[in-house]
Amino acid sequence: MIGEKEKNAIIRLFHVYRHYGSKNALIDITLDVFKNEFLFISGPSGAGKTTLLKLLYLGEPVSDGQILIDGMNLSRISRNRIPYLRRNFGIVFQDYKLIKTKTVYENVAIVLEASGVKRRMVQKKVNHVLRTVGMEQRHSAFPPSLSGGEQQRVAIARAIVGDPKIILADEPTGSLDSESASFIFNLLKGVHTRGATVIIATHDKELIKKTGGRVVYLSSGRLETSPYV
Amino acid sequence: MIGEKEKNAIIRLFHVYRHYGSKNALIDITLDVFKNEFLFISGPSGAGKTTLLKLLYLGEPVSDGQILIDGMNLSRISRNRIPYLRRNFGIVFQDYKLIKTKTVYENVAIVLEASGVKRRMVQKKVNHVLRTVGMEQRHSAFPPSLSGGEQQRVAIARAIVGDPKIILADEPTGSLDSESASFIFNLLKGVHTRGATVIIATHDKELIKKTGGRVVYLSSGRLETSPYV
Amino acid sequence: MIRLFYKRAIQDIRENRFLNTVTIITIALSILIVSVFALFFINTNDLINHWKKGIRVVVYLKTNTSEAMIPDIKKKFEEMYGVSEAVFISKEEALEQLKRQIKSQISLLEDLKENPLPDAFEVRMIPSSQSWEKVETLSDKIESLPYVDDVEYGEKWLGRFTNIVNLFRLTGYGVGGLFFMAAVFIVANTIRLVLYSRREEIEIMRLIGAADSFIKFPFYIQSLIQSTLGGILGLGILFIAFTIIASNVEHGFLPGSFQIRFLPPAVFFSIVISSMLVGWLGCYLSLKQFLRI
Amino acid sequence: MIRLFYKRAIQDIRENRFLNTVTIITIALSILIVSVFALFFINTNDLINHWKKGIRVVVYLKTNTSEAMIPDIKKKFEEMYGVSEAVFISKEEALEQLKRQIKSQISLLEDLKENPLPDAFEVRMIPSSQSWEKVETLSDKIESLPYVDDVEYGEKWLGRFTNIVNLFRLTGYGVGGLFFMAAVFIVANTIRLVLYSRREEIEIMRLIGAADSFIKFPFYIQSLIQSTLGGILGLGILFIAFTIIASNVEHGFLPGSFQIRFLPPAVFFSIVISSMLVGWLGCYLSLKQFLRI
Ligand SMILES: Nc1ncnc2c1ncn2[C@@H]1O[C@H](COP(=O)(O)OP(=O)(O)OP(=O)(O)O)[C@@H](O)[C@H]1O
Ligand SMILES: Nc1ncnc2c1ncn2[C@@H]1O[C@H](COP(=O)(O)OP(=O)(O)OP(=O)(O)O)[C@@H](O)[C@H]1O
Ligand SMILES: [Mg+2]
Ligand SMILES: [Mg+2]
Repeated sequence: MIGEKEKNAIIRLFHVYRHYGSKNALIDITLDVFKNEFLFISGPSGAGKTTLLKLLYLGEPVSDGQILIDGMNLSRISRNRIPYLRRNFGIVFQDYKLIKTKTVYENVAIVLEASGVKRRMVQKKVNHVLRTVGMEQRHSAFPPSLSGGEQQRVAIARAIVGDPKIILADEPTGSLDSESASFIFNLLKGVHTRGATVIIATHDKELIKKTGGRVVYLSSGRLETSPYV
Repeated sequence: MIGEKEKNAIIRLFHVYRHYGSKNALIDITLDVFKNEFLFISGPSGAGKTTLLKLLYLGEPVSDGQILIDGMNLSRISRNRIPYLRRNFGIVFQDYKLIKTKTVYENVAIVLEASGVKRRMVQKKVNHVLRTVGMEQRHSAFPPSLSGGEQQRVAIARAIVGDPKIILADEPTGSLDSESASFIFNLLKGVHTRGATVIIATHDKELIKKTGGRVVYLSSGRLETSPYV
Repeated sequence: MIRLFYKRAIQDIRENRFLNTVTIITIALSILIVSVFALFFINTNDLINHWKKGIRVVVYLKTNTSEAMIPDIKKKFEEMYGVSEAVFISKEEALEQLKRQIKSQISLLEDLKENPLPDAFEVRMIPSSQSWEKVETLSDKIESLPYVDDVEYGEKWLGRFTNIVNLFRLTGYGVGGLFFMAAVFIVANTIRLVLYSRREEIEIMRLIGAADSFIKFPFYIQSLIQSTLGGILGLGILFIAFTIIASNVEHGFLPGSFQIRFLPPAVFFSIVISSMLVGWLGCYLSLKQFLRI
Repeated sequence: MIRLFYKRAIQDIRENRFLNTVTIITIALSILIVSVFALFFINTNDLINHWKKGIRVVVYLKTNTSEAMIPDIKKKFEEMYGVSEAVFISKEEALEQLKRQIKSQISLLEDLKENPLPDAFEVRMIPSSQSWEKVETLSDKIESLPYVDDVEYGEKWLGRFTNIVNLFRLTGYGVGGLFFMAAVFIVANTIRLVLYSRREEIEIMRLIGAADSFIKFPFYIQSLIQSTLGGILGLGILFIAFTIIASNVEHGFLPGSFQIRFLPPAVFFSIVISSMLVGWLGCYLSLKQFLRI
């Protein structure tokens, strides 16, 4: 049974540490994330949620320990393979990370362009996803002229437009009113239903309660066994 | 009675409009905010909450209408008086707006330095306020190395360090877990008790419900009469 | 794919207008500096060469040389390496010349019964081969010819002046090279600054899985466009300034037959090509720096 | 208050190390360009002046001038405006000179019974006052003296050369001025780019109620520090390069008595001061642009 589960793990962390100088942001994290799981990472401000996600997409290297993604060991991956690894992920960054000098449309389209999707296909997909998050009318606006929630929706559109295998969403509804939030949430649920693994970092207990699913708690960089498993 | 109230209004908006090109972000807003009020501005994403706050601190000019702050008409204020107007405000920006190349300490201290406070006083006040928001140990960190919640707490520290007459807080607890959030909330309540006028833009209905106080609703740029008044 | 990159580059130029304007202006100024110096140097050099055309070697023929041999001798001289022209000066002309030369002592020559002067040739040299040593070699070679009596060339100051001209040339090349390097660094620095203010964007592109080449390509195209425009702009300014100045200066100052000239096409195009190379190089180095981490 | 600004400026330099390095290097390069040209120009000019010392006016005295008058005449000449020295050449010396001058036609002078040449003076001029017109004026003046028979000066090429030197000087000043302007623009552009990449920070400071002067002051101090350092660095590089080149070149190329020299202190300090002014100006213009909105 455990063997079965292990085979199904798409992300595996073994005794992962991450420290910045003397500050320990993550301490001895061992965690399996299974294919098509809907996982919450929760914990108070500064617990290490964002740091954990960063390690997964190689935004930063681990200080110690091993991470396997789909069987690949991240510490053994060569520099020029990193972009290909990252194309498995759709990431909603906590601070959105939209390109200020590109329009909403371009910000979303660039994901597809970077992986070589044909122009016509790009147009179709981008327009569709912008319609889904309710940003189609602002498609030629630049991010600094968007409201916080609008920026967040563009960030989500960019994360899901490429149909990634894994979605990493860091506080994806922090700037949204409850209505928009549940809408976005259903969107992520939909992506999950279509086969993606979804990992959401959030401190919003309401949200977690409403949804259900496995929750792991981080507290000062340590993993606490989830009462929800 | 109404005369009494009007005399007490610290912020008055008369038929204020703000449009960006053909987009109307604010339409015909008329609103009085009274001295030492604790006011919520609520509404869905893109309703115009941030825009409304921007107009108050002259981050942008009104397209039409008049705004009076403490009796001063904002459209008549001369360019070199703007900094002095802004020193009446303590602002928590939705995107924090911390200076990336300055440390946490410097980010907070600069508010006091800019208004000519003595160095010793600056040190005392900054250290105190950083302790209050729980960031004293990170005082020499640079904002990009802080977690989302930590950045938000620094932004709040910067907003309250100068004991401003008016606090404008845009989504001040969006990146905080519920515990930190209520702590920060009590902090703002404390500032209010000490005499400040506090205006909070938020979509967090829970928060509003918990607190009580006047709420005005924005929806697509229009003001709806608050059921809470 | 290339079309996409090209489109992105153009879009980018539009979207970052300020950065692009600044870059193009800086490149134009750097090119202007290098090309102004090139122009200054080329024309000064030309002028010196023009003036040095005065250098000549006078060959006195033996008195028994028959007039019939003159054309052959002339040909002989003109075939020599470095010689541009050999002009025959008969002894009668020579005497006239001498009279003119020492005009205040003319009484001295007044009472000559017969012309004691020999026939001579004035051998002019190709400007480029007028280093002092070459003149010497040539004169030795001429002196060893059977019908030549004596060779007289230049004066002391001419030798000294040749050294000065060589020094001028050498330092001119040095200074030009230094300016070129300075221009390269300035352009590279500017591009680094531009990329620095766009490092966030570069970082974001990498995070969403864009390969380095995908990120770099538009920057390369863009900096090629910038440096080509900058180069043309710089040379354009130079040309306009040159036209205005040339038409005012020429009459007052220059010796009649000399014409100041604009950069020769080869230099012109070399500068444009260099400009493109520099833009490309600056882009390459900066991208390397910002994509390393 | 000033201390606070100064502290902030220094902090800022530390915190924005990359931007500061780039700015200082760019300023240094710009200064280098201007000062290399100044050095090149000053020395070429010196060299030309040195060489032009050869210009002299020969004054032939009337044959009846007694030897006793010579010192008086010499004094008279030397008191004239623009004259540096007057050297007496007796008719015997003159004949020797003439013989050397036309050495191949020496037979011509062999059978002279008596020396037909007059006594003469060689009048040398102060280099700076050697324009063609001045030589002419001087010679006219000399010619009107009672004991003077004839005045001979320069040759055609000398006049031509004076024009060329003047043209060289004029364009030299023009080119130098243009380089200076280009350097100013480049430095200003660089500072604009630096401030552009810090515009967010400037905007934030304004939003929290900082007065413009509070925002500007540290930038001014910073760009004064940068431009001073940049100026000194640029001139330092020039000095090192100069020392290396000077010690190698001097012996091979230069006429014995001529010494190439570094920038005179006045020019050196003018360049440093200009550098500071440019830094300040660049800062002023950029801040004006970014604080307007
Ligand atoms: N580059 C860094 N240098 C130093 N410390 C860092 C760096 N990045 C993160 N940290 C620290 O590591 C801790 C964990 O940060 P992280 O961003 O993972 O928190 P988080 O759980 O996402 O919090 P939040 O809910 O506030 O976003 C924080 O205390 C943060 O200050
Ligand atoms: N500079 C601008 N140019 C164009 N449109 C703008 C600009 N600023 C704001 N808007 C638009 O005005 C509307 C209101 O924006 P605002 O930021 O005030 O919303 P908000 O109520 O703060 O929303 P949120 O809760 O998402 O932050 C949005 O639709 C936004 O896109
Ligand atoms: Mg986080
Ligand atoms: Mg907002």
